[in-house]
Amino acid sequence: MALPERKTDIGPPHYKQFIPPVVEKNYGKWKYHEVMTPGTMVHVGESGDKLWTVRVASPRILSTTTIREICDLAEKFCGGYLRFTTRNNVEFLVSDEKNLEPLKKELSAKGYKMGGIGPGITNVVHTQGWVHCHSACTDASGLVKSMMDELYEYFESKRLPNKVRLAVACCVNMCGAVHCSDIAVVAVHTKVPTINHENFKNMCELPTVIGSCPTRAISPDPAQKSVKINPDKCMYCGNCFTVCPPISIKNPERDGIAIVVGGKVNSLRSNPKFSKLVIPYISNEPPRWPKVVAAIKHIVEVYASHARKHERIGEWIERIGWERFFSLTGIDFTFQSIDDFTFMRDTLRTASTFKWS
Amino acid sequence: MALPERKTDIGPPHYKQFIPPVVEKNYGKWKYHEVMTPGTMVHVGESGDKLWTVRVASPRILSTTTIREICDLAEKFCGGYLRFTTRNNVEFLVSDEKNLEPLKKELSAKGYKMGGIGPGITNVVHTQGWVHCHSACTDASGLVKSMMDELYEYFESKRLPNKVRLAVACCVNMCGAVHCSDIAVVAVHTKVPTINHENFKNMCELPTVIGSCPTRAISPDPAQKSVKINPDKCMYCGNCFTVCPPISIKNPERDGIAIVVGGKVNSLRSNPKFSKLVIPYISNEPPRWPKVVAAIKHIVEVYASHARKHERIGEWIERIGWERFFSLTGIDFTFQSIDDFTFMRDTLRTASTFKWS
Amino acid sequence: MKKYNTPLIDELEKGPWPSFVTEMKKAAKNNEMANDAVGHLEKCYETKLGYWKHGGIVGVLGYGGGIIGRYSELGEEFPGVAHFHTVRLNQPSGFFYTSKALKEICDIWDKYGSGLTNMHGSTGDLVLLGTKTDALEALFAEYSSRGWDLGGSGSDLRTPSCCVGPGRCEWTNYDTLDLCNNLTQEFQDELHRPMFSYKFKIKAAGCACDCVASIARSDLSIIGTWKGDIQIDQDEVKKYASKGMDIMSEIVSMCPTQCMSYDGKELKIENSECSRCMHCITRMTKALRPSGERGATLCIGSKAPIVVGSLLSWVIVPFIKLEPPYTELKDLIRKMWDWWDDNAKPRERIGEVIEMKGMRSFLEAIGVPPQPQQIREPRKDPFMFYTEEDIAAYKAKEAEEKKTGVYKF
Amino acid sequence: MKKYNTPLIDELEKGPWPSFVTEMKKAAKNNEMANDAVGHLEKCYETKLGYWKHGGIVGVLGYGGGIIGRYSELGEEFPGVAHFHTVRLNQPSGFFYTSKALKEICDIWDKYGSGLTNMHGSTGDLVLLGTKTDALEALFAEYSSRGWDLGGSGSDLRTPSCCVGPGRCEWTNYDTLDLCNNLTQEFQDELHRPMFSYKFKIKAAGCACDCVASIARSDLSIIGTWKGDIQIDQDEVKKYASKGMDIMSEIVSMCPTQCMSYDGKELKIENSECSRCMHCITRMTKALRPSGERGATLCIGSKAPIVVGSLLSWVIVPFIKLEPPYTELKDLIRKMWDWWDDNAKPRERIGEVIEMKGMRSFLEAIGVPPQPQQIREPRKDPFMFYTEEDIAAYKAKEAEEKKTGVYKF
Ligand code: SRM
Ligand code: SRM
Ligand code: SRM
Ligand code: SRM
Ligand code: SF4
Ligand code: SF4
Ligand code: SF4
Ligand code: SF4
Ligand code: SF4
Ligand code: SF4
Ligand code: SF4
Ligand code: SF4
Repeated sequence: MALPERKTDIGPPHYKQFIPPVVEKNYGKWKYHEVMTPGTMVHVGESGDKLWTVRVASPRILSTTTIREICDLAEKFCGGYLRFTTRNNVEFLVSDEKNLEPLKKELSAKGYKMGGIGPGITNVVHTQGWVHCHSACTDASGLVKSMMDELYEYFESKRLPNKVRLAVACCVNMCGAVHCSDIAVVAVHTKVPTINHENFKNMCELPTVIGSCPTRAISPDPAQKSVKINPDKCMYCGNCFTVCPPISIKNPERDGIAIVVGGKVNSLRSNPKFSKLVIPYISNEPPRWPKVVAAIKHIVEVYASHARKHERIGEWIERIGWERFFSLTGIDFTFQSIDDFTFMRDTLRTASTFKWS
Repeated sequence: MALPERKTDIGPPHYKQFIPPVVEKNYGKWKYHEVMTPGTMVHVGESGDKLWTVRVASPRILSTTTIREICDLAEKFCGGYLRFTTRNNVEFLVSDEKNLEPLKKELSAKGYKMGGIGPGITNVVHTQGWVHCHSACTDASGLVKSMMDELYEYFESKRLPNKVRLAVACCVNMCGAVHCSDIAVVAVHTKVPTINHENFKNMCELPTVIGSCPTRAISPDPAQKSVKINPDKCMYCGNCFTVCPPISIKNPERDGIAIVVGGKVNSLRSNPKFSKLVIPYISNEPPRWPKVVAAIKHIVEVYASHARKHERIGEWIERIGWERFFSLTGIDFTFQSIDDFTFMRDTLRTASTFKWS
Repeated sequence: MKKYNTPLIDELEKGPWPSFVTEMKKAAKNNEMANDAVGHLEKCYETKLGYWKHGGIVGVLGYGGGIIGRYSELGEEFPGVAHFHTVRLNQPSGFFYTSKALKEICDIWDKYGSGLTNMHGSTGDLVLLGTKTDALEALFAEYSSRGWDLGGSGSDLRTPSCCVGPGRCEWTNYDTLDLCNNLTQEFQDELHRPMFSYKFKIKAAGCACDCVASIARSDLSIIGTWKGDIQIDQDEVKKYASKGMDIMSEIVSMCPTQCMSYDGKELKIENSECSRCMHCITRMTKALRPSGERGATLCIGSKAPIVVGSLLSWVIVPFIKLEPPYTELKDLIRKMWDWWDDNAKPRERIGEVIEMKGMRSFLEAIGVPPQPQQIREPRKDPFMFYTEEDIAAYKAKEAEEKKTGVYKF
Repeated sequence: MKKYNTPLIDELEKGPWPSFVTEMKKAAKNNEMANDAVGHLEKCYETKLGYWKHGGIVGVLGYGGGIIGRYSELGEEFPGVAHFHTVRLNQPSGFFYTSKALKEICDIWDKYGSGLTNMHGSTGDLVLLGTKTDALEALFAEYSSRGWDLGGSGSDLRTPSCCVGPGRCEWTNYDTLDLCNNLTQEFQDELHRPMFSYKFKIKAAGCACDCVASIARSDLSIIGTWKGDIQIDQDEVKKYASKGMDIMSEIVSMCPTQCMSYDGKELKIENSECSRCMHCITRMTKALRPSGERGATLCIGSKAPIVVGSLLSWVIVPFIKLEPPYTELKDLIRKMWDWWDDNAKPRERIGEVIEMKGMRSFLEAIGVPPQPQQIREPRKDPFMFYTEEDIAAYKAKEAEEKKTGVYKF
């Protein structure tokens, strides 16, 4: 069968083709919204029109089978209209109130999970992991599944002082949101890479490899027409490996997971914040990463019982002080939490004012 | 006449020889103090004993003539006991209340200036300048004299929301307190140094000179057995000149004065703060530096009329925002105020939340 | 079709959260590639090692970006994933779809690929996971002929993304959906044909909530804001109070600029002090509304930690109006790219180059003056550069002052 | 004696603030050196240039520090300042003097020098401004025989300094005067004979007011603090209130940890939340008093901007008791110097070396464990170093957890 004629540089289809009539009509003229349940909210236009949204959890990896099933539901209850969120949930866009409850009924019947709206825990921004990335030192989707099974109540029903944004990255490239999340996990290497000098000359560019190292640990090794790595300066980021295949850094027994907390993206109340390192190493334990999951749940619970309403984790910690965060959570404070990278100076304490614990 | 025998490594005389009996008696057992006037305070011991302090302004450069005069006063009213402060004022230590008023009377009769205690302006921490330092690109003592003449009322009587600490440095070595003062002036060069290549080899150490440059602007010049300076990277700090005499950087017409504000040393309320650059350049105008003086007075007055009680200048500015400081003072915001040095990243704004002016 | 025994990943089919393993197995039912992907993943879990090789350069004719080449070291053992390339389809603004469009995407994907997708990738693309090199041209012909184009990858403009904005949000300050679509169309060439020194990402959020994480995850962050006052509906305020909201502790005392006051009846805002952080508005959406001129703040440079630590975007243009055809913004973007081009080493993001060369060089190149809104605080050290013009200007000002007798600091 | 015409600096004899020019002229009356210093200074004001040469190395026998060599380029024109060296006399703790001692200092100085002084230098020394090389030995013999020694200069321990503390302040948490004197005596060799890679300064403040600016101006900052509760005398609180203090706005709302409350009658403090900032205490000194264990916080590294920007000292030891003979502190100082010695390049201050080598290397060398009190916030990037021992320890912990079934994070 002959192929249709290819086009180039046409860009994506115009989104207006895909928005329901009620959105078309109230476009840019929304008045307010109400969160009805963690899985349902309604937006009201200045016209008085209403748009109901039912948000459903997604594993992000979707088979065409499931996508078709979702489409069928959208056709049955939403005139075929749906959207995805910036955190990869599915949103059914209901224009006719009559369809709201039936949709929700059928969704639960089919085992779909509704939630993620408001001050709780929504989907986890994450990355490829072993499913698809060469750089992965753990699996992202597996970690997300394990975490969300444990934190599920905060998605579906239980509320928190504010949103808690989670992220997972399978290497320090941190595709996604780890660097600015309330709680995030990043997989790390802990051993100096090894180099296959044979292949180096044909596969790698010397300047690029040297420039790739954040700590200037790499220097030329003219003898071997390759490079050498200073083990005292290397902190195993793997960037040299990213730019040069003959360098390998993976190590099943040593690769591990670090946990960072206190990040934030929006500017409400306080400025956006980076996540900070609190647990430097937990062994990489597929398929369920029990300790990682337990640690995250523990932090969420301490936050839930101590923070003020509307405080994000980072805002709560800045109010009580990091020393208090460590004492409240009982997390060991390690040398890894003391910044020794280029910008350490603005992270060290320059005042005799702090709490004893 | 024969010299007495020299001793070495004896250290300073023990201070206990120099403290008045009332201090000896109440040593470490003070209960409270009261500020009576900007020039007088009384400290009360748990014993009930009282020690009156009369603080007198000093130009810091004192002739032996004046020191003797001060000593005579101390003998007459203080049993010979006096001290100097960490900001170079003289403090007469009065143990007998009877002597307080007579001392003050004689001080004013002799033209001594009493003040500097409490929320106002006290002596200026400063440096050698043309009086004694080879590195000076202005005179420190002259600037201090010109400033304090203008701000005198804040020393002697007028009160401010809190202490305003001033400092002057005659070059960016910043001997003294410029880097952490409420308002400070530092003299700066604005032209790339020139090098006398002849003398370089005998007078300078290549690695030291190259290492002295904060911006790595200096590189070897093998041809001349000397160094060369990259004009695009040089920001005229003069550190190369400090370590290598054949390098000269002084320029009477171009050397100027920069003004920094918002620094603080103590940890009350907020952490210690560095001073920040607000006026990048004012021509060096001895003997009275009229514009420098006017700028400082202007900043003090805007602070006085806007800050809350107990707020230091830096605390006031952080509450209202730097954008508001610039609009309230009407000071032009220049590129020089935007950090482009190593640690710029933590000074730039990373949120869309600010005031329009 | 080979049946794999997968005890480890089967563990991930248990529990309430939807399982990606179940999804992979669904696809595996009638797809060789997906089936081998399942076995391949179990192997990773078993050995705690990944087996993907560095991405080779694969793509479609005339494009440099859009496909991530992916090959397994275990091609023999798992032939279905010997080639397993990713196709990045450029999502429509706001991730809106109709079932019809989505089903069409599925049909084509089942024909040429693994039947596995990511809805969506972190940058925003509709990611199709796993196809073979020889399928790429046909696949592209089918998608493009039906109106779908590829997204970005490599050193090019990455697929722009935005929040739902006017499509379903009362707080947006400009048309995020249209801007995102318009810029994507404007810069098709830069998006498909890598010509930059590294990637460049654009994300557009309608307000400071930043629901698309633009300030943290895009080289150019566009964040909606307004210039007028916050309008207050006091009746609605009363309703919030009567419904049990503690307005003092939840709103007034959490205002970062402390510009609100509440006497138990009336809520007041000192608008000149407001930094437009959105806290109060989001908590009392029925009572509070921004007013006046609408537009956005432009910030530059955010990125992940490699090489010198993560960056959040820096404010460069405090306020810009955003209305079609967005000429001013487009000109600015082109100037940014030119400067970046002139100054970057390979694999240097624009934020990293600004750190190297200084904000002044960048701002002058794009023609934006220095403004205190661009900084959190002024520089702390005395190591300033002055151009000859700077000094001349300061001297001229002083000469002027000598005449007028009035200082302009 | 040559009479100089000094129109420019004469301007600086006008106005209320005491004039240094007047002081110089007083000294000039009967001192050639001072007289030429006056003319020399006028010349600087005239030409807007300094004429001092780089300091040559001069000193007294057996010492490397204490004298700053200073020569003028205009030795011909102003012979009195051809040599014009500075003598740094080590001040007594707290700058306490008797008139007798001071007059003796003056007598000697008039005999050998310019009669000009700085009371005091920024580091703390009693600075004698301007003498000749050949006068140094005699001058030193006279001073030392009367109990005065030189202070530091060059790459040595600089003259330690302290606040008045127990001598006249109700807030001191340890004996600043004794500690300063004791350390100065203990480290005489390090103070007089430069053996470091650069200068090292010590300043001791009795409380967080830091009246000697230790956190900003000393490599080792010693700042007094306490461990117990703040005791409140409610009657005195009432008196402050009745005298017109607005306790809510001036005290409670300015408390950085928000740990105070006041109901118009009683003032309360949640002591476990207090960071001991001293604000409330300084404003209500009659009502509030620290209690319990006293000691200090040790901070390291502050300095001026050259080379990589100013540093404020970093907390390394949250709490240390300070009682004679201060053995623990002295041992720590020696370990700091050893580590500095092993790791510094020439002209690197200890703070700069810590930035290069990392806080861990330093803390391990001085035997101090990591504590959250040392940081404002944890690291932001994932670029961590792990020793083999670290990993072993983490693994051991996990093995333990597997046994007990309880996690220790
Ligand atoms: C649907 C979505 C935008 C989209 O185009 O897809 C969205 C939609 C809404 N956001 Fe958002 N936000 C969405 C991602 C985000 C993100 C981005 C992210 O998480 O990566 C942020 C920044 C997170 C951060 O700061 O780290 C975000 C920070 C907010 C905030 C600020 C929360 C706070 O810190 O106080 C609000 C205000 C609020 O919660 O009242 C908000 C409010 C809202 C509102 C109420 C806006 C409105 O009136 O419609 C929407 C529903 C509330 C909800 O979901 O709880 N949205 N929101 C995204 C849903 C993701 C999901 O599936 O759960
Ligand atoms: C005499 C002196 C100590 C000495 O050993 O010489 C001293 C003495 C006192 N200081 Fe101080 N301070 C002295 C330099 C400092 C410094 C150091 C400096 O300025 O270089 C500071 C840090 C400045 C800074 O933070 O930038 C300093 C920050 C304070 C503070 C905190 C002020 C604030 O920010 O709130 C207090 C508390 C107060 O003012 O109530 C204080 C309080 C006091 C008290 C009330 C302590 C007491 O109970 O005796 C003393 C008299 C008050 C006064 O002078 O206003 N002292 N005080 C110094 C006098 C310098 C002078 O001649 O004026
Ligand atoms: C697919 C995706 C993760 C996901 O599961 O969603 C992804 C996957 C990869 N990213 Fe990413 N990045 C993806 C979003 C991000 C984000 C988040 C974002 O865009 O909002 C970031 C952080 C923000 C940023 O851009 O800094 C991100 C920061 C990186 C970096 C670090 C770049 C840096 O300058 O720090 C690398 C390293 C590199 O470029 O070599 C990288 C490299 C990669 C590579 C190409 C690794 C490689 O060399 O092969 C990954 C390909 C995996 C694969 O086989 O498909 N990826 N990458 C995301 C793109 C999907 C899409 O187009 O929608
Ligand atoms: C005399 C004094 C200024 C004053 O008028 O009080 C002074 C004077 C000089 N300082 Fe200083 N410094 C003086 C206190 C300081 C301080 C303040 C302090 O100690 O509290 C600092 C800032 C804090 C610090 O140590 O960083 C200071 C930071 C410097 C620097 C920069 C050091 C750095 O690491 O950044 C230099 C440059 C150098 O060492 O070559 C310097 C160098 C110098 C030299 C030796 C310049 C030179 O190479 O000849 C000056 C000699 C002037 C002269 O002819 O007497 N001086 N110097 C102070 C010492 C008097 C005393 O002993 O009491
Ligand atoms: S985070 Fe690392 S491993 Fe994970 S997808 Fe991105 S580049 Fe690949
Ligand atoms: S892993 Fe990172 S730190 Fe180590 S050599 Fe490679 S690039 Fe450098
Ligand atoms: S600041 Fe500079 S010029 Fe002034 S005394 Fe110190 S080193 Fe000399
Ligand atoms: S003046 Fe400063 S910046 Fe310029 S070359 Fe010398 S050391 Fe470097
Ligand atoms: S960013 Fe603002 S405008 Fe956009 S969806 Fe979120 S809340 Fe609405
Ligand atoms: S938007 Fe933010 S800053 Fe403005 S009034 Fe509301 S809470 Fe305050
Ligand atoms: S630092 Fe503290 S103890 Fe020392 S004088 Fe100042 S207030 Fe008193
Ligand atoms: S000392 Fe400071 S922190 Fe402690 S109660 Fe007083 S004001 Fe608050």
